[in-house]
Amino acid sequence: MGLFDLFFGLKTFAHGIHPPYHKDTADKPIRRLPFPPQLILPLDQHIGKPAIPLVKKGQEVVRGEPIAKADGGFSVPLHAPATGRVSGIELMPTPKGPKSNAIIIDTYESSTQEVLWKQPREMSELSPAEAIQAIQETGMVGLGGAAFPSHLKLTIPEDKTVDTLVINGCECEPYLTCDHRVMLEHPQALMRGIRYAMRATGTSQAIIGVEDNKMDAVEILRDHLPKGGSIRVESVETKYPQGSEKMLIKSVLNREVPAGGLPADVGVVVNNVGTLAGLGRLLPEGEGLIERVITVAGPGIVKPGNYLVPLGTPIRHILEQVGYEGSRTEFILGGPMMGPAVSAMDTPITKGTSGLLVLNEPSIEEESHKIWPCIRCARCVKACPMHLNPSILGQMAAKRKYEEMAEDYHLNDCFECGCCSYVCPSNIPLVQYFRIAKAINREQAA
Amino acid sequence: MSTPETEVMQQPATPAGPMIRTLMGIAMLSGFLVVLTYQLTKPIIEENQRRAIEAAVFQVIPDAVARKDFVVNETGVVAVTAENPAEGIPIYAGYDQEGQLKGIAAKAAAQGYADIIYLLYGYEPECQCIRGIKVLKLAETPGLGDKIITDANFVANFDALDASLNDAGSDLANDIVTVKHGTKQNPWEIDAISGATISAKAVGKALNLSAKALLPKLAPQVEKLKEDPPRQPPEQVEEQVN
Amino acid sequence: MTESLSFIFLNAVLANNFVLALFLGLCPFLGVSGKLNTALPMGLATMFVMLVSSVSAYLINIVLVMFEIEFLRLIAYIAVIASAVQLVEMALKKLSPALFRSLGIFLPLITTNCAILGLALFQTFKEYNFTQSLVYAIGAGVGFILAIVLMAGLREKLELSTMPSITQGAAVSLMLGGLLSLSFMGFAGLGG
Amino acid sequence: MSKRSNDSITWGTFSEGLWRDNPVFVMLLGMCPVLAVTNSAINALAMGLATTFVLLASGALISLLRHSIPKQVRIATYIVIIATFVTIVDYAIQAISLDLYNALGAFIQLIVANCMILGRAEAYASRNRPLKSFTNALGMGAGFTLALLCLGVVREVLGAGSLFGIDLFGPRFEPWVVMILPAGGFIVLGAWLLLFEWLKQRKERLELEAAAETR
Amino acid sequence: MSKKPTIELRTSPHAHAGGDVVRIMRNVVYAMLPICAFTIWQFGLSALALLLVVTATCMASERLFNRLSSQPSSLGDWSAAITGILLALTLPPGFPLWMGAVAAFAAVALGKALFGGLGMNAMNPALIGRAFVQAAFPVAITTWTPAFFEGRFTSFVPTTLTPPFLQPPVIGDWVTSVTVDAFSGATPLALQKFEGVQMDAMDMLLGTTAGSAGETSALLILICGLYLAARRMLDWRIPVLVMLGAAVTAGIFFLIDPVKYPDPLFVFLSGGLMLGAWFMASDMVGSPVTPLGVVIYALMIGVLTVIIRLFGGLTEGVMYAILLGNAATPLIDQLTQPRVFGEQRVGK
Repeated sequence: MGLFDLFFGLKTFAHGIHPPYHKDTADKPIRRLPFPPQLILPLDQHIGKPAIPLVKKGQEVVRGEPIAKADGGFSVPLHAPATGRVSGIELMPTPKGPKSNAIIIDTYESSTQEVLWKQPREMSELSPAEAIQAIQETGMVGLGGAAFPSHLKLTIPEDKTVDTLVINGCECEPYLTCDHRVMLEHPQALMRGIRYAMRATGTSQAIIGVEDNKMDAVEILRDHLPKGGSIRVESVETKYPQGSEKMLIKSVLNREVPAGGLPADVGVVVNNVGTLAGLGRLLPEGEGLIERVITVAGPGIVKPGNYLVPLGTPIRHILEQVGYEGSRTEFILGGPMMGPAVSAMDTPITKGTSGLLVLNEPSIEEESHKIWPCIRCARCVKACPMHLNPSILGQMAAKRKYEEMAEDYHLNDCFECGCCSYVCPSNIPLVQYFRIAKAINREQAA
Repeated sequence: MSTPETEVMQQPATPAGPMIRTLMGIAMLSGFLVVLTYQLTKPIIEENQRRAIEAAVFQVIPDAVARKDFVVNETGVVAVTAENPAEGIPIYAGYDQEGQLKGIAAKAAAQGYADIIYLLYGYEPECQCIRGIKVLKLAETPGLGDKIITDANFVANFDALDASLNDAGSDLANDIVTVKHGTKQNPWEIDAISGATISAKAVGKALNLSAKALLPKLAPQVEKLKEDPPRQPPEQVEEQVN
Repeated sequence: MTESLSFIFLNAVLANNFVLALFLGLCPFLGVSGKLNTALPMGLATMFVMLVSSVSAYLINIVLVMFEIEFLRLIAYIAVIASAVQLVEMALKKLSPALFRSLGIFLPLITTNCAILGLALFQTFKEYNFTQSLVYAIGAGVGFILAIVLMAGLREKLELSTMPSITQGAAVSLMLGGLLSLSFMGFAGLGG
Repeated sequence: MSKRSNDSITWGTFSEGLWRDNPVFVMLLGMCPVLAVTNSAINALAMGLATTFVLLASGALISLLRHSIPKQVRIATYIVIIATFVTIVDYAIQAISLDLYNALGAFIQLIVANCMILGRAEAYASRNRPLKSFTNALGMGAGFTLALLCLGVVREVLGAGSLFGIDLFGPRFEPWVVMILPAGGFIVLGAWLLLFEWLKQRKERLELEAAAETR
Repeated sequence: MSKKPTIELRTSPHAHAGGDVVRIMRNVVYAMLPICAFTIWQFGLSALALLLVVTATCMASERLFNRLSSQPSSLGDWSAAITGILLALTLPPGFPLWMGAVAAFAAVALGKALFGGLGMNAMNPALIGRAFVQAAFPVAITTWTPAFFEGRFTSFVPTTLTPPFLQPPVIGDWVTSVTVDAFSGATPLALQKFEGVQMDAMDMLLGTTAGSAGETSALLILICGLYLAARRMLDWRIPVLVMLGAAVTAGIFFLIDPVKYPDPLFVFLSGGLMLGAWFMASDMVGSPVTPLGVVIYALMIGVLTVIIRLFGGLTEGVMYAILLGNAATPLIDQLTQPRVFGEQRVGK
């Protein structure tokens, strides 16, 4: 990247890919969709221990009320996204794949759906530890897709010192525009969230990294920056996976997170713009996370746009509202590069769902090619942002040499961004191989 | 030879006495067998080698039927006998039935295409020319490099290849060189083989090197070779061409 | 003909590579070339033994010639080489037990590695002097390492391939040896 | 295994080396002479016979002396014995034909390093009666010679258009020189192994099918 | 909404850059077609027959091995056709057809089928075929025909139609009968090496010299190669670095002794360097995948080529240099694994 940097002054990382971006919904303001008749709220919408339900079947809940509590420090609570009645706690499909326990709420159609449960507080009076506690109470998780509990992310390990808060406004996945819209429409909330996060982590500077295909967002954010220069906005190259933590840190700070390490190892903590904007709005009100912005897009969607939906909304409801077409369709929760495809229309939107993508025939056809043997074209090697060697990893995976893959070829550094599969002319499902390999290695280690 | 240590440990130690006795016995037995074979085969092998050398010598020196071995060194030309081995460049003098010196055979070698080519060539003092070559060892590509043996056109180069000395007698008058096929003009040039240029060039290089080293020393002493020709010409060996 | 040292070296490494052109040392070449991290130490060990036995053979030959007992040459050489290997084995055990464990089974194999004996015999036949013998031994060793390491790389690659079942095993190793041998033919005449 | 059956000499004692445990094709032993001298059938035959002689003589001698050789020095003893017989063969061939000797070069002396011979000495001759060792060595030697011939014949016929020096196809035949080059040795042996592997797998498949049908 | 659509379920990523192996292969064939056309124009019927026979044999052998290993036909990936065309382009135009067929069979059998087909081969199959016949038929493969000889479109070079397993006839008389000026039967490389005669750069650029069927016109090969590089069907770094390695090595020797050694431009334009660099060294299967590995590999080929040309017994070294490069590729790949993101620079 050195030379490129010198000539063009672009902030970026090495390798990566440039898929078509399809950011067609970037100019669609955030709109609220009607409430669905039923909400499905899995108890494990975050990474960590599932929440423990506080409600029973038949119990009435009001919008904003906690319905599940955090199971210890590695968990977050869950709040009722709508006023209604708990109709059961059952196993339901989730975006993660396997079914898991979910609280099902039948919403009251006649309700005004106002947030009735809140505990406003004065944020400036809280100590960092109290702030962390408050953040956990909101049930906030990383809204960029990882769904890692935010209070944990903002807790700095005792042996580390952190100097910079990096705010991830890249949104490098094609189609997705929800973060873009949040930056455009809620800059004040974002700035507030950034200040809370800086206080909680004790960092002195904050950098908002935004891809340079969202210059309007960059300008609006710059207009709202507080005086003093502790927060600044950097535009970075539009490239996938710019939104990956490690890549973004490399781009804006030129620091490399060590293999197997955390951003804190290089003095950085990263948060998504959506997350911090959410905290900025929720914390002073003492509310819980009950709804989020998602991008509904893709060639199969009739009315694409950015919609504010209550958590637990089944995708069936959303699709009924926006309309979809195609005789062969594929529903993807999240972006096309990393988002999982789901088969059940009952699958709900969860805290980590940033988009609903519907692909239909032409785009499906395009990618359903025959798998050829690896011809060692090295495109994957040139694409891998982690500088791995997917070519040899793929060949080893086909021979089930999973342990050697991890030992000799850094399999565990792969974060499944999908660049290798995207560029592979032989259509080898490399990422899928690596997921399996990692899963088997984990299983054997356990 | 290594004996796996574990095995040694498990074995009760054999007393040194029998061990040495066995080894001595075996050594004596093999020594006896080898010496016996050596003694038995030695005369036959020597006879074989003599025939091989003579066959080669007589091939490169036309009309020769007898040979005598010499070496060329600082002191000049020295006859080699079983009693009097001498150091130097070995040469073989060839004589006809009347005991006339017909030519001198010497070895030459140069790097060919695959490995070193070893030659024996016959030099005739009278015409100051090379009258024949025989390839002793060749690892060239069969069908290509071995044309230096089979190609009649190439072999014809050595009917009379000029190797005369300059006036001072210190060097060849003209270097023996291999020239491109079809361009031979002078008697000291070798017409190459099309397609096997490297092997053909190696022959020229070998002859040139050897002749340069040998002939200036040999020429003044040719008369010495004519003294005392072998008394009893050995039996005819033409049939033994290998 | 006196051969230049560079020629002796290059010839032994490339054009007349001990393994690929002279077929010497095939047992370890086929047996120990499956993995790079055993092939290289094996090559290095072989090269070391080659050096030791080349020097010993040179000295022994002087003695043999002195007493005119050349007919005992073979017996003497093989005895010397066997002891040399024994020494290397003992030294290795002392100096690097880890390496010894990975190489232990191969070291006795070096004794019956014809490359070692072949080297000793060839240098005698070619009437090399001491320096030439030494260079020849180094060349042969480097050539052996080159061949076995290239082979190991190729075989590690092949392990990942979907070979037809009948070509797995020794046959394909031999074929690879043939292809390497074909490739090394390009070096014929180099250094002359 | 009973003492009796262990001692008796059967057809298997001989044929083991010829086919089932063929030193070249199955056990991949003694590859160096196998490839180096098989560029003509006559060289292959000579090498095969020379090796067989060493195998027989050393096998018989070691078997005779097997009780009087202490374990600690057995390998050294074997090597000395083998080297002795190799030296004898070396001189014998020189005496028989210098041309043959030159063609085989150092590879006669390299018989010493043929792992097959030492292997047989260690694994068989040192544990069996002389006559039995002798029979087994004869089989091994025959198997070795057969394998050498397999290679030598193919390589000479293709590479020189002749067999045992007799021209087969007339002067216009274009020889495939590669066959008598080192690369050809590797490739022909590889091809033989492939052929045997293919036959073996085919046989297994047919047996499997036959078994399936009878069931 | 009334009709029930099928729901597809696949794993991410759900987007693909497009383009596949077949398209790459097909483009390589397209890129070679002008070279084929040129060689046919230059050497006439014999070159055409050689191209057809070699390519057809390659494809037939591929099919045969498919069938032997009970695999579906792999002719569709065009790789057998590429092997065939490339192989034909590296042979002398008057090469006997039966020997061409042997080369093609050896290429597919030894170079490809043995290892499990496309992508698995260790070395470039076309070059394996070429090396095999170079070793098997050393005379025929160094028998050259003059370019643009008379009557090339109506009659074959006499050697072309040699009956199987027989020696090709000697063509000296035929050559003198069809050429006006004396054809020496030598390629530019041989002329330089053995006679010290350096051919005109323009002739070699345009391809009016003798040589293998497809290697004569450096310019045409360059253009076709650039087409592929522009379409990103080959890694431009390989040919460029091969030529750089060759030019620098040649340049060093030229500076040492300009009389004895040819100048770098000659090294560039003569022999198979251009064809080898653009169409064979750049073969993805046989070249390293790591960025540093590619550099080492390409430079090694360039340097080795010149070394073999200048000091070896052969006139041309590209083929062997590439084969050795291929052979060393697994090693190079292993030794040049890129530094993984976040891996500490020191310590490992």
